[in-house]
Formats: sequence, structure tokens, C-alpha cells
Amino acid sequence: MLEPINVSLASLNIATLAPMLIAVLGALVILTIDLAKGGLHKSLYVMISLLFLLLDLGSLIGFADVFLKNGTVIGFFNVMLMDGIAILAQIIIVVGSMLFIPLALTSKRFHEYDYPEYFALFLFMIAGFQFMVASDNLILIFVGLETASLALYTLIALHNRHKSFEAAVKYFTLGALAAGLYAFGSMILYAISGSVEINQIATVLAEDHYSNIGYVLLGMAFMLSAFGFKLSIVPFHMWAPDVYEGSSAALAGYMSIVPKIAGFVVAMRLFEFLVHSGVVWLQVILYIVVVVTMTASNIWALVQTDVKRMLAYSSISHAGFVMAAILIGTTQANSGLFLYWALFSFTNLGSFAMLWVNRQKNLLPGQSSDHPYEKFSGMIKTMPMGAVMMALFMLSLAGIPPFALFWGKLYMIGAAVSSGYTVLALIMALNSAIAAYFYLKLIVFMFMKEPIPAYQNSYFMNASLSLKTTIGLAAVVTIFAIFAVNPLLEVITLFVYNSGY
Amino acid sequence: MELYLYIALFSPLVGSLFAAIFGASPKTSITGYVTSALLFTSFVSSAILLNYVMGGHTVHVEMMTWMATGDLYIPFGFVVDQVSVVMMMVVTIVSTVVHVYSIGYMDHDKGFNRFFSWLSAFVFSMMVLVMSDNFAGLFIGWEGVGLCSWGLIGFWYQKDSATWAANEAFIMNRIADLGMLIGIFLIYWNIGSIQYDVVFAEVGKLPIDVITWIGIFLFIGAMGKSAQFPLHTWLADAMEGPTPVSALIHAATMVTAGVYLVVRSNPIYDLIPNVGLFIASLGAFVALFAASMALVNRDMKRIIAYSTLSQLGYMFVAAGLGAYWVALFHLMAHAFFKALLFLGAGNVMHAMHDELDPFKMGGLRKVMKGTFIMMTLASVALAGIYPFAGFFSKDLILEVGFVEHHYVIYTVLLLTAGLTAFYSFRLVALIFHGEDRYKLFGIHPHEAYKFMLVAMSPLLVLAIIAGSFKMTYYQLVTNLLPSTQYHVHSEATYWIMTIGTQLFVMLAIAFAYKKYANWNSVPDGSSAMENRFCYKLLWNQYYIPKFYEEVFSKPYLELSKIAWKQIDLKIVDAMVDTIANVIYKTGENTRDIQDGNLSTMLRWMVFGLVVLLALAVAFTVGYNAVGA
Amino acid sequence: MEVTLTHYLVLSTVLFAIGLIGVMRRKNLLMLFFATEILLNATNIAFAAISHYIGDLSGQMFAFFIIAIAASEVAVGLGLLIVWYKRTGKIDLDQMNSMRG
Amino acid sequence: MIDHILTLLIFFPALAAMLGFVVAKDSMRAYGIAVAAIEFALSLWLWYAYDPMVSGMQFMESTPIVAAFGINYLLGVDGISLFIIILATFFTLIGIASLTETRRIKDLIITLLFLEMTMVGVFAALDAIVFYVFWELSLVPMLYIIGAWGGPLRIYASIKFFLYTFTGSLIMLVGMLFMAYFYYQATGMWSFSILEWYRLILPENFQLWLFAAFFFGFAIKVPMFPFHTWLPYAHGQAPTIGSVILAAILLKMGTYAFVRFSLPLFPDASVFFMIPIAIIAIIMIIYTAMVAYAQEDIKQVVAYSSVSHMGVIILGTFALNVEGVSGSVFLMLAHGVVSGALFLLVGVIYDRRHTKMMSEFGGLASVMPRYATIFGIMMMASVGLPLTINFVGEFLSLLGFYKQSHVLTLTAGVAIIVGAIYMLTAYKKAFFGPVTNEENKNLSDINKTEMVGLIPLVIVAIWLGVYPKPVLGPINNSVESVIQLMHDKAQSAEAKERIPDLSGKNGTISMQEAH
Repeated sequence: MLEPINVSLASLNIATLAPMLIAVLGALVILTIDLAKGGLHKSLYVMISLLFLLLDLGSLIGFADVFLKNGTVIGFFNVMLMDGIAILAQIIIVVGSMLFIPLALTSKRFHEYDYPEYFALFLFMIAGFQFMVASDNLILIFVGLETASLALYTLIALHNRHKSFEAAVKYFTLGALAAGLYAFGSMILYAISGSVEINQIATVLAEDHYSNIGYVLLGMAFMLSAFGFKLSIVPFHMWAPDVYEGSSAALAGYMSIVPKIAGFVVAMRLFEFLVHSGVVWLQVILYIVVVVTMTASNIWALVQTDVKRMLAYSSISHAGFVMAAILIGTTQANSGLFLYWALFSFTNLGSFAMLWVNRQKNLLPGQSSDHPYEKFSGMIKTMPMGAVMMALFMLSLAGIPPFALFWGKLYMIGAAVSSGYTVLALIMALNSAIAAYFYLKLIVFMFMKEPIPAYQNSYFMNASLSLKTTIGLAAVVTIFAIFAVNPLLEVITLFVYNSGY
Repeated sequence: MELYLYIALFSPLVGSLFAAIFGASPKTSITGYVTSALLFTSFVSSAILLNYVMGGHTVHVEMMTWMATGDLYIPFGFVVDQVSVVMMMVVTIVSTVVHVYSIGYMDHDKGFNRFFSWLSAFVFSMMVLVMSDNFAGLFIGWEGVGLCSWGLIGFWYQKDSATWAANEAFIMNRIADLGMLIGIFLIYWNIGSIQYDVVFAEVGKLPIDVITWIGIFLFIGAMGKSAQFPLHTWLADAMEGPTPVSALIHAATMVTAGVYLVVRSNPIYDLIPNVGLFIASLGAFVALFAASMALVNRDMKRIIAYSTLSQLGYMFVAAGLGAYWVALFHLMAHAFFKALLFLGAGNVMHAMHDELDPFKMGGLRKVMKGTFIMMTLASVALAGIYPFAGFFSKDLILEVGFVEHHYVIYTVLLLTAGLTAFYSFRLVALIFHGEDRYKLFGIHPHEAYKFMLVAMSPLLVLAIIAGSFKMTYYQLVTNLLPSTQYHVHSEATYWIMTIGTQLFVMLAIAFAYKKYANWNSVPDGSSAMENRFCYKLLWNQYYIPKFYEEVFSKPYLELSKIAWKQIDLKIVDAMVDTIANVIYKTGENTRDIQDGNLSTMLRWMVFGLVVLLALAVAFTVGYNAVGA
Repeated sequence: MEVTLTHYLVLSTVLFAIGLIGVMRRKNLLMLFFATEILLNATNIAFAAISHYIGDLSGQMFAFFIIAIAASEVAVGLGLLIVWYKRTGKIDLDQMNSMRG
Repeated sequence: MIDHILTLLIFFPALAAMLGFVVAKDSMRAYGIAVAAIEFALSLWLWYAYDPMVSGMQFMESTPIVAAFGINYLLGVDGISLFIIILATFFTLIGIASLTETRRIKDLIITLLFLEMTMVGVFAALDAIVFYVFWELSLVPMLYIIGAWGGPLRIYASIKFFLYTFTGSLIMLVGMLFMAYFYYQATGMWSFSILEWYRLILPENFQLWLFAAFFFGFAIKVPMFPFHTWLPYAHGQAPTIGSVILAAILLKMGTYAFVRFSLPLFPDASVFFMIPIAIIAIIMIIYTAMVAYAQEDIKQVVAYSSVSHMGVIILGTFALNVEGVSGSVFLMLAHGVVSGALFLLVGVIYDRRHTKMMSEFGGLASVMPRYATIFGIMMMASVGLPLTINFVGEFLSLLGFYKQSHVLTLTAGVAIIVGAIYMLTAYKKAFFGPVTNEENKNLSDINKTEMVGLIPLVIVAIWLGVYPKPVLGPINNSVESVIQLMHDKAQSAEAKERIPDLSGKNGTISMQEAH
């Protein structure tokens, strides 16, 4: 009944695993070092992680080269799929991680970074995300997803605060539910198509002329819920603010970028073929989801009193904005997604890093959260450079040209316009106006209010050279993004187009 | 000759700027001397130009481009022709006199320098007005005199009434200026130019209704500047300004600009006799209307102002009936004797420490002989007694009315002539005759400076002899204006009319003397006459200022406040804020969806799933229904 | 009565529903974890059954992976739970509300 | 260097601003003045090098930025933008030179220099996105100026200003993207170049929608009724320098954009919307004049008068003939000079008394005669007296629109009456009458610093009122080409008729080009 599996080593194409394996290897190396000699300084692990991420990036660039020459590479029992979007997403993942990891080198000692396991887990997580995006196979996606998520829960908890445990538990529980939904959704798809590979499923459904449309929709409902959680789509977004608030600012920034791009890529693979096949249900659902996510989270962000929570809601909103790409489904839109996210990652990491810089060890009396707006009051007078940087990131997030995110927004709205989604384009544009309010609020506090003495010595308390470098880098990219947009766009479009999206 | 033109035009400006340099500094007599000298220079240049123009030439220069865009081309062009040279002479003579006079009159005023700056600026504007060769240039002068009039009426800016009157004058004039502007637009879009020569050559080719509209709008402009009903109220209030200003601006020159405009635009008005008739009728009405208000007024300057208004009515009658040269002639003659009258009134005011009520004067002829003589003669001229200037110009207008068969107008004007004589001599009688009522108020009047009287003397001479220029003048201006002669056909009628009018006027004078020459008390509003309806009506200026106040000013202010507080803040702005607030409040009210409770989060996730599933089912049913 | 795929699927769905209800109703963290395990195992049944009925191995592979993941999930979850319990002495969901809004 | 003068003009102040961080606090003012003076000199050089006989774009620069999406760094000036650029540099110079602010002057000057960059950028940009970049960027320094140096409600005012204009311009951005998309459909290439867009003839219904989209952005900026309510707050709270720049330059962006975008891109829609917009313009003129009349705060009078005057500019723009559009462009400059000066003047008294309520003043003419004189001159300019700069613009604007509608122009002409009413009343309240308030008795007249700012403005206000030709000439040439373009592109019969055809009078154009 079952055929013996018979594959040649060449067709296995183990090389496709290289990027992930590098990350895993890095994690193992860290664990080994720790085993050999404990109590080493965190800077060592930071550098090792960076090194392996660099290697990872190198291999990805190699793959990019291959992709441009030979097109998509498939390997390892046909479960690995190194197409353009996989490569792009992995590059964003790795670069985002590389920006994040130096944030561990703070001047204050934070518990979590003293564990070598932290860095190992971090690298495992990256491998997980890489698996997730570089596959067409629902099983591997699930494995990647869970690898990454489990590592992430732990990383959050390692921050070792009351709030971070709470955040981890919440995130974990909801994640478990999402995993269940994902599994059930996959099951339904498997039941109607007999395959766990997305393009297979698509082919079967198309040949079948979607006769089982009802079941497809049910399956997609589960999948949407699962990825809605991952991408923090309203109403599956509830975890986001709490988890961001609970985790360290640096990790929160990271969470707003890397896991989401992984989620987006899977969502692209999973939903776009249906959008292209003209499944109205999905179009309608996505339309609603995009609009509601963007708008509602913006509205909630308006009323936040903590900057980190505000940024959490803002990240939700940005995710909703980018979700539109999946609804629109054109090459332009999908390229826009990557462009947006690439630019977003710098800006957002920059702004979270700014929060990280202002991290206090102990809260002041009466201070209910880590980063209330009041903390930044009058910052222009006490820390002018810091205030200018932060303002820069806020303006970029608000979509003020010529800062990084504007170009992403421009291209995304352009994509909406050229696909006839006029109303959507307008809603996207107007949401930027709502969003501008809460970004401005921070600027108002920083530039237009008087400093509150109690907070004075918390500025730059946590600053170190590597943090400043990261922020500086993010700022430079944010300001001069205008020069990067064209090359980025060309590359992205090429990759996306050649992957068939 | 161009040089003289520029000298005539710009020397007042130079004077004005010179005085302006000292504007904020304490009094320096030099400003008065310099400006007067420059004015005299201007007068001399004008005289030279007059001589030149009498030789049958005209001077036309284009100094530079002002505005040029699209097809529009407006230069700073100036023309000295038979009409403008007459105006130039009038303006420069009167203003020179007034300047010199003012050196004395404003002697003790803190704003001496400022006064001369404004006054010379006014003369410059007036020169621009009369010399311009196009409507836009005219408009420059038009608004310029308005500005200077504003500055001079409100010269004593500490006085609330003065600044109020200044603003009123400016705003009223603006209303009319809008009409004028529209007239200019109409001309431009129909003819493509606003140069006089082009416009007057082309205007005949336009459809009659367009010409009519042009005529009407231009006349609206004229109505404002010449204070014709219903835009007349500002003129009486403008008497708040220093008296030389009243003499120069609100009697001799600026207010006649409207007449000048109609005269200048005679090729247009010739084509639209209906509008002309309207102008004439309005003029006649205003003549009577203003004269009636002058009858009871107790403010010396206002009486003269109403008289000015009334005389402007005369001029418009002439202009409206096509007798442009007559209008211009009356304008000229009137400028002389009315300026004289005002300056005389200024002397009286000085003597009386700014007391204006003639009932509080009386018997001043004893202390102010010179002024007495001048004012009496000016009043005689105003009344139109032979052989004074007024006779030649005013009677001519009556004749025009008669000859053109507008008997109603004629009658009205005749009646007005009587009234004019009455109120003029009522004033003279009250001021100079009768008991020395001023003593009740502890005033010790004195005659004005000698040189002021000397300065006034040219006007006196002109007020007496101006009539003798009539034929020279006629020959001069009819080069440009229609040369219709207005002769009553039968000799007998002519004589009856003339002598009749003279007798009528003299009777009025006699009546005024009889009634007022021996006046011995200051009315306190209790006499029977003062309580009569007619008296009250006239005393309150037909309640028109009150009417304007109640119907326009106050409601406008109220409306403005409503516009601001109710509409702008409570509707327009509130709407914007409401949108913002609704968005913000939505956030406040819904943020508790995220209540931090894990169970809630889980439920929301399941809820989301259920909704999606429900939609999936619903759509599937829908698909199947469509499929089936 | 022959047991068809439908029966398995119905069983799976019912179990899944039970799991969902558990997720929604339970206030005890431990019970919550059980509920999520039910969710995953409900799916496992279906995967195995489908795999059997359509003769494709990947379903069973999926089931195996789910088992493995469920196990590691429990490991992590219990770890978090223990830490939480140590810090607060409670595993009640309603106590977890230091962040909101 | 002359080839890249526009780039130089745009980025020189920004660069100088960055270097300004290093300059010591006490020397900052001198530094600011020096930079602004150099910039102003550069802009004058631009004028000198500008060929007034050429109607098209000059000093064009083009570098691709995002070639894949058709975004180019495309700059150029014509007669329409040239003078607004000069006005911007002029006002920055004057603003810094007559700065009386003492709080954090370094930040303020750096901000102003950045603002100058954005202002010059907006008017020099010929690519819609570059235009948009500067357009939006200009909000940020202004936000800071209002928010940090403003009055008690400054935060509310600055955020309102920012969000309101930002919202409008986002709608405009969608419009721009649509425009680019239509271009893409027509040619297969993406392009945001305005000059390329000019070549596009759109179906009328598209024009209407796009016109509306652009309209939101522009109208809020101008600001047109009923989108004007941010302006009184912004002006009311902004420090003097902020109000000056806002009124003189930033508002002009909106009206300039109408001329640059709306008219030539959508000639049919312009004709279609002409009457409604004219009615809005009239509401702006009369209604805001009334509101101005009711004000108690002298700065608010000037603020609302700005709106009222902008109504005339809008009216002139939508006259759609050379006279009107030239007039409106000229009026933009005029209004810049005059309202800028008025705000400076209000600032003078505010510095002395820290109040702007007219009831607090009265009789200032006798205490501060020089101040009263300059205020009077500027007020008269604002009222539109002939031989002042405003008159030329107002006259031409109204003249132009008269061609389109008699009745509406007659109604709009009420501007000259209502304008006189609120201005004269305000002047009377503040300057005339006896000095009643003890605090006013010993006020000092304007000092040298303030003179430095005001005297040049007085000179300009009169010089250009008497001899507008050097400015009006180049404006006229460029406007003629815009109008001709509109006429050629117009499709509906009504539009063809409403927009004059200038090709008949070849004389002017070809002769000018032969030069």
C-alpha cells in the first residue's frame, strides 16, 4: 500500500537547508561553549550570534544569486521551497535579527542576556522562522512556526519581570489555541485535497473547480484565525499590546517585525491563490479585516498612555496596512509588502531601541508602566539628540515624507490605486492621518512640554555604544531611505515577480 | 511742457514726503512753508499749462507701465487737456490757499507736520485723479483722495467722533468704489482698454444695455465720492476734520470728483440719456434734500457741508442733462466761494474756540471784520446774486433745466436756490449780527492772523469775478465737451426768469436777515418750532443716519458676532473637533475590549473564528444558491 | 455499522469543539493547557483517519509532528506555569491582569 | 553652478541648519541672518539669471529617485514659482533678522532654516512626489514652532494644524497616485512628473474625481471655507515668526498648487467647478471678513483677514484667464508681503504688552507714531489701496473673474468694503482715541531690530504696487502658457469657451520667444 521512499541524494538538495542549519549550528555552538566554560560575558554570545547570522545572510545572498540565475530551488523531499519571497523574507528576518541582537549589549545589566541559552534560543527561533517562510508544506510551516514560537515564549519570559511572565503565559496560551486552529485548518485542507503542500492543494482545488468550496472556506476560516493571531489581526490581536508591554522593549520591537514577515509570507502562499481564483468570500473577509485592523488599532493607539503600548497598537495597524497587499494580490502590492516591511523594520526597531535606551531598572512611585508619555516630556531640552532621533522615527511611522515608511506607504497605496481599490486606498491614507495623532503626541511631549525632573536621569540610562550604533543606523536608513527605495524596489519586484506573486 | 506737467503733478508729492519725514517730530513751521511753496509751484506749472492748452494744444504723456497682463495694459499716463487743466487750476489754487491758511490755522496743533503731509498727499492724489488718461489712473487718485480724506477727517484721532467719521467716510466711499470698479471691469471686457481716448472712441459700438450698465456703475462711483443720496451721510460727519480740510476736500475738490468723472465720461453719458436723466433727477433731489437739512442745522460747518451737497446736486443736474461744461463751470465757481466760506468758518471757529453752534455766536462782525466781509460775499456768491460767480454758474443750470424742458427739475432747483439763500444768510446773520451771545460762554473772540486773511483773498477775488471768465472758459472746454449753448428762446422769458430768480433769492435773504439778524437767545429745544415734526425730521437728517445705524451697522456687527461665535466656532470648527473627538471617544469606550484577561482574549479569538465560520457557511449557501 | 471517515471526522470535530469550549470556559491555567491538548489531539485523529482513507502518508506524518510539537508545547507551557505559580502562588487566569487597555 | 541653483537653494539652508547645531547659542542669530542672507542673495541671483521672456520652466534639474515607480528629482521654476521662492527666502531673512524671541533661539533658527528648505522645495518641485515630500515636510517645523514657542493653547493649535492639513494632503496623495496610474495606463510608464502629466488628456469624469481629491489637499492648506478653522488657532497661538511664515508662505502653497496642478491638469473640471468654487471663495471673502470684524484679538483679525484675502486669490485663479490668474499669482505675493508684515506688526505690540486684545490698547498712535504709521500703511495695503501691492493683485483677480460672472464678481467685490470695515475698525480700536490704559502710556516706539524687518516690507509693498512690471511680466508669460495649455486640453465646449485661446495673439508669445 505504501511505496518505499526512494530518493537520490542529489535531488534531496540538502543545500536548501543551509541557511537554517547555520542558525541551528550557531545555537549549538553557543550551547557548547557554555558547556565548556560557563560565565562568559554576553558580548561573546552577541558576537557569535552576529557571526552566524552573517553567515546565514551570506548563504541567503548565495541563494538569491542562484534564484536569479535558475529560478526557484526545491529540495529536501520537496518540502523546502527557496523561491524569491522566501529569500526576501529570510533576508529581512536575518537582517532584522542582526539589528536586534546588539541591543543585548546594554550598559545596565539585564538578567536575560546573562543566559547563553537566550542567544541559543534566539538562533533557534530564527531557524524556525526561516523554515516557516522557506516551505510550501503545511507540516514544515507548522514545525517552523512552533519552533519559533516556543523559543519566543521563552525569550519573553526570560526578561524576568512579573509582567513578562504574565505576557509569556498569555502569549503561550493564545499561541497554543492558534496552533490548534492551524492544525485543524490544515486537516480540513488535507481532507479535501489530499495534500499538505499548498501548491498541490491549489492545483487540486482548481482542477476540481472548487466544488468543495464550502469546506475550503471552512479550512480557510481556521487558517485565517491562526494567522490572524500571528499577524495580530483584529480581533486576534489581543495578545499584542500585553506581550509588547511585558517583554523588553528590544524584544517587543523585534516581535513587531520578524515573526510578522514570516507570517505574511505564509499568508501570501496560503491565501493569494484563492484571491486570484476569485473567491469572493476571502476578498470580502480580507477587505474587512484590513480595514478593521488598521482603523481599530489606530483608534486604540490614540488612547494609550504608555509609549510601548502605543507602539504595539501601531504595529498592529501597520500589519493591517500591509495585509492589504494580500488582498490586492498584484506583484506591485506584494513587492510593496516587502518594501514596506524592510523599511518598517528599521524605523520600528529604531523606535523600540529608543525605548530600550530609556529603560529604567525600577519604576518610579506612581509610574504604572515602563514608558509613559510623561517620561519623554521635554526631552528636547535634556537629551536633544535622543529627542530628535525619536521624533524622526515617529515621523517615519506616521508616514511623513521623505522618511522611510512614507515610501512604503506610497507604494502600497499606489498598488491599491492601480488595482482599482480606490476606497481602500483612501481608507489607508486616512488611517495615516489618525495614526499621526498618537505619533505626534509623543513629539508633543518631547518637544513642547517642560521636562519632569523625576524622569531626568532615566534618559539614556541604558545606553551603550552598540545601542547608539543601532539607533544611529536605523536613523540613517530612515532618513536616507529615499536613496535605497529604487534599488530595493527593483530587487524586490524581480524576486516577487519571478516567484509568481 | 511735459516738464511742467510733472512739476505740477509731483511737487505736492514731494511736499508731502518732505513733511512726512517730520511726521512724528514736534511742529516745525518749515513743513508748512515748504509744502505751500511746492503747492504754489504746482499752481504756477498748472497756469503755464493752462496757457499752453488755451493755445489749442494738449499734453499727453505716458510715464511708465503700471499693470500689463494678458490683454490688459494700464500705463501711468497723464493728460492735460481742456477739462483736466481747469480742474488742475481749481485744485492748485484752492489748495495753495488752504495750505497757506493752514499754517496759521494749525499753528498750535501738535500734528502740524503730519497735517501738511496728509494735505499735500491729498493734493497729489487729486492731481492724479484729474490728470490721469485712463480709468485705472483715475481710480488711483480716487482711492488716494479717499485715503487722505480718511487721514484728515480722523486727524484728531483722539476724538472718537472724528475717527468714526473718518471710517464712515472711507467705508461709504468704498461702497461706491466697488461700483466704479465694476464699471471699469465692464469697460475693459467690452472694449479691451481703459484708456480714455480708446474707450470714448469705441464706446458707441457697444450695445446700449452695456453702455447703460457702464454708465450706472461709474455713476455709483461718483455718488460715493460726491456724497449723493443715499451715500451722503458721511459728508456731514466729515466735518469732524480740521476746517481747512473741509474747505479743500469736502467742498472744493474731492467731493466734486464725481462730477468730474461724469463730465470726463461725457461720451458715455451722451449715449445714455436715460441714465443722464436719472442723474439729473437725483441731483435735483439731493439739491433740495440737502438744502432742507441745512435749514435747521445748528452746526456751522454742517450747514456749509449740506450746502456743498446741495450744490453738488446742481452740478449733477447739469451733467446729467448733458450740459457738461455748465457742470464743470459751476464746479469751478463753487470751489472758490465754498472754500472761502469754509475758511471763513474756520476763522470763526478759531475765534470761538471751536464752538460750532451759530446760535452761541452773534455780533461777531464787530471783532472779525475781514472774516465777516469774506463770508458775506461768499454767501452772496453762493446765493447766486449778480454779478458774483454763483450767478453765472447756478443760474445757468436753472436755464439748462428749463431749456431742456425738465420743468420739475427746474422748479426744484429754483426752490432750492431760495433755500440756499435763506440758510446761507441765516448762518451769516446768526454769526455776525445780533447780540453778542458768545459772551454768555465767556469767549473772547479775535480775528485770525492777517496772513490767513490775505491767503483767503484770492478766493474772494475769484468768488466775485469768476463769472467773467465764462466765455473764455466756454471756448476752452468746448474743445472737448459738447458745446451746446443753453439759451432760452425768447428774450422775454429769459429776463423774467433771471430777474424773477434774483428777486426770489433776495427775498429769501431778506427773510433770513429779518428772522435771525436780531436773534438774542440760544435755543434749548423747548420752542414750538423745535418740536414740530418737520423740524425734528430735518434736525435728525430725515433719520437716515439712525436708519443706517439700525439697519446696517448694528445688524452687521451682530451678524458678525453670530458668524464668529455661533457659526465659526460652534458649527464649522465644532464639526472638525467632533470628528476628532468621536474617533478619540470611540477609542476610550472600546479600549476595554482588551481588558487584559486571558479568558477574554481567548473568547475573542474563538469569537473571531466563529464569525469567520459563520460567514463561510453563509457564503457557501450563497454560492450554491447562485450556482443553482 | 461500518466506521467511515465521516465518523472520524465528526468525532474529531466534536472533540475540537470540546477543546474550544474548554479554552473559553476554563479559568485554571492547567485546565486550559489540557483543553489545548484536546484541540491538537482532535486534529490528530482526523489526520490519521484521512491519511488512512485516502492512502497518503503525509497526514500521518503531520499527526506525528503534531504530537511532537504538543509535547514540547506542554514542556514550555508547564515551565511557564511553574514559574508563574512560584511567583504568584496562583494559576487563576483572572489574576493575570497587570496589563490592560 | 547655475545649472544646479535650485538644488543649492533648497538644500543650502538645510545644510546650514545642520551645521548650526555646532554654533554657539549667542552667535546663533548672526549665523541665522548670514545663512538667510546668502540664501536670499542666491534667490536674487536666480531672478537675475531667469529669462523673463521664456514662459516655460527654467533651471530644470532631473535625477531619477525611484525609477521603477517614475519618481524623479525634477526641479524647475517659471514665472509663477520664481517669485514665491524669492518671497520665501525674503521672509525667512526678515523673520530671522527681526526676531525678538529669546527662548531657545538656536532651536528656533535651525527649525526656520529647515522650514526654508521645505518652502523653497515645494515651489521648485516639478515632480508630484517631490512636491508632496516638501509639502508634508513643511508641516513639521511649523508644528514645532507653534507647539514650542506658542501661546497657552499651542499644543491644541499645532496638532490641529498638523492633522488637518495632513489629512487633506493624504487625500491629495491618493489623487496623485491615481494620476500616475492613469499616466501609466496611457503610456505604459510610471511618471510623477507634472510636466509629463500636463500632456495627459483625461476623460471629464476622471477629471472631476481627481480634481476633488487634489482639492481637499489644497483647500485645507489655503485654507478655504469650511476648512479654515485650524488657521485662527494656528495664528492665535503661534509666535510672531510662525504666523509670519505661515501667512506669508505656507498658505501660498495651496493656492500655488491650484495653479500648478488643478488648472492645467483638469481644465474641464476646473471649468465645471468654477462656479461652486467661486461661491466658496465669496463665502470666504465675506463671511470671514465678518468674522474678522467680530474679533477682539487683533491677531485674529489679521488671521481671518488672511482667509478673506485668500478668497480673492482663489477667485482670481478660477477666473481661468490670463488677467485673473496672473492677478491671483501676484496677489499671492502681495498677500504674503502684507499679511506677513501685519503679523510682524502685531508681534511688535505683543512683545511690549503680552496681550493682543484690542480693548487693552487704544490711542497707540500718539504713543507709538512710527509704529502706527507703518501699521497704517500695511493696513491700507491690506485693504487694497491702489499703488500698494495688494491692489494690483485684487484688481486683476476681480477683473479676471468678471469675465466669467458678473454677479459673482460684484458679490466678491464686496471684499473691498468689508475688508475696509474690519481693518479700519480694528485700527481705530487699537490706535485711535485717547490713551486710556496706564500700561500703554510709556510704550516705546519700534526699535531698530523691528525696523529691519518692517521697512523692507513697506518698501516692497509700495514698490510693487507702483511698479509691478518686473514681477508681473514673468508671471504673465508663464500664466499665458498655462492658459493656452488649458485651452488646448479642454474638451467640453463650455471649457473651450470659458478658457481663452491665446494662440490667436501670436504676437506676444512668438515675439517673446524670438527674444
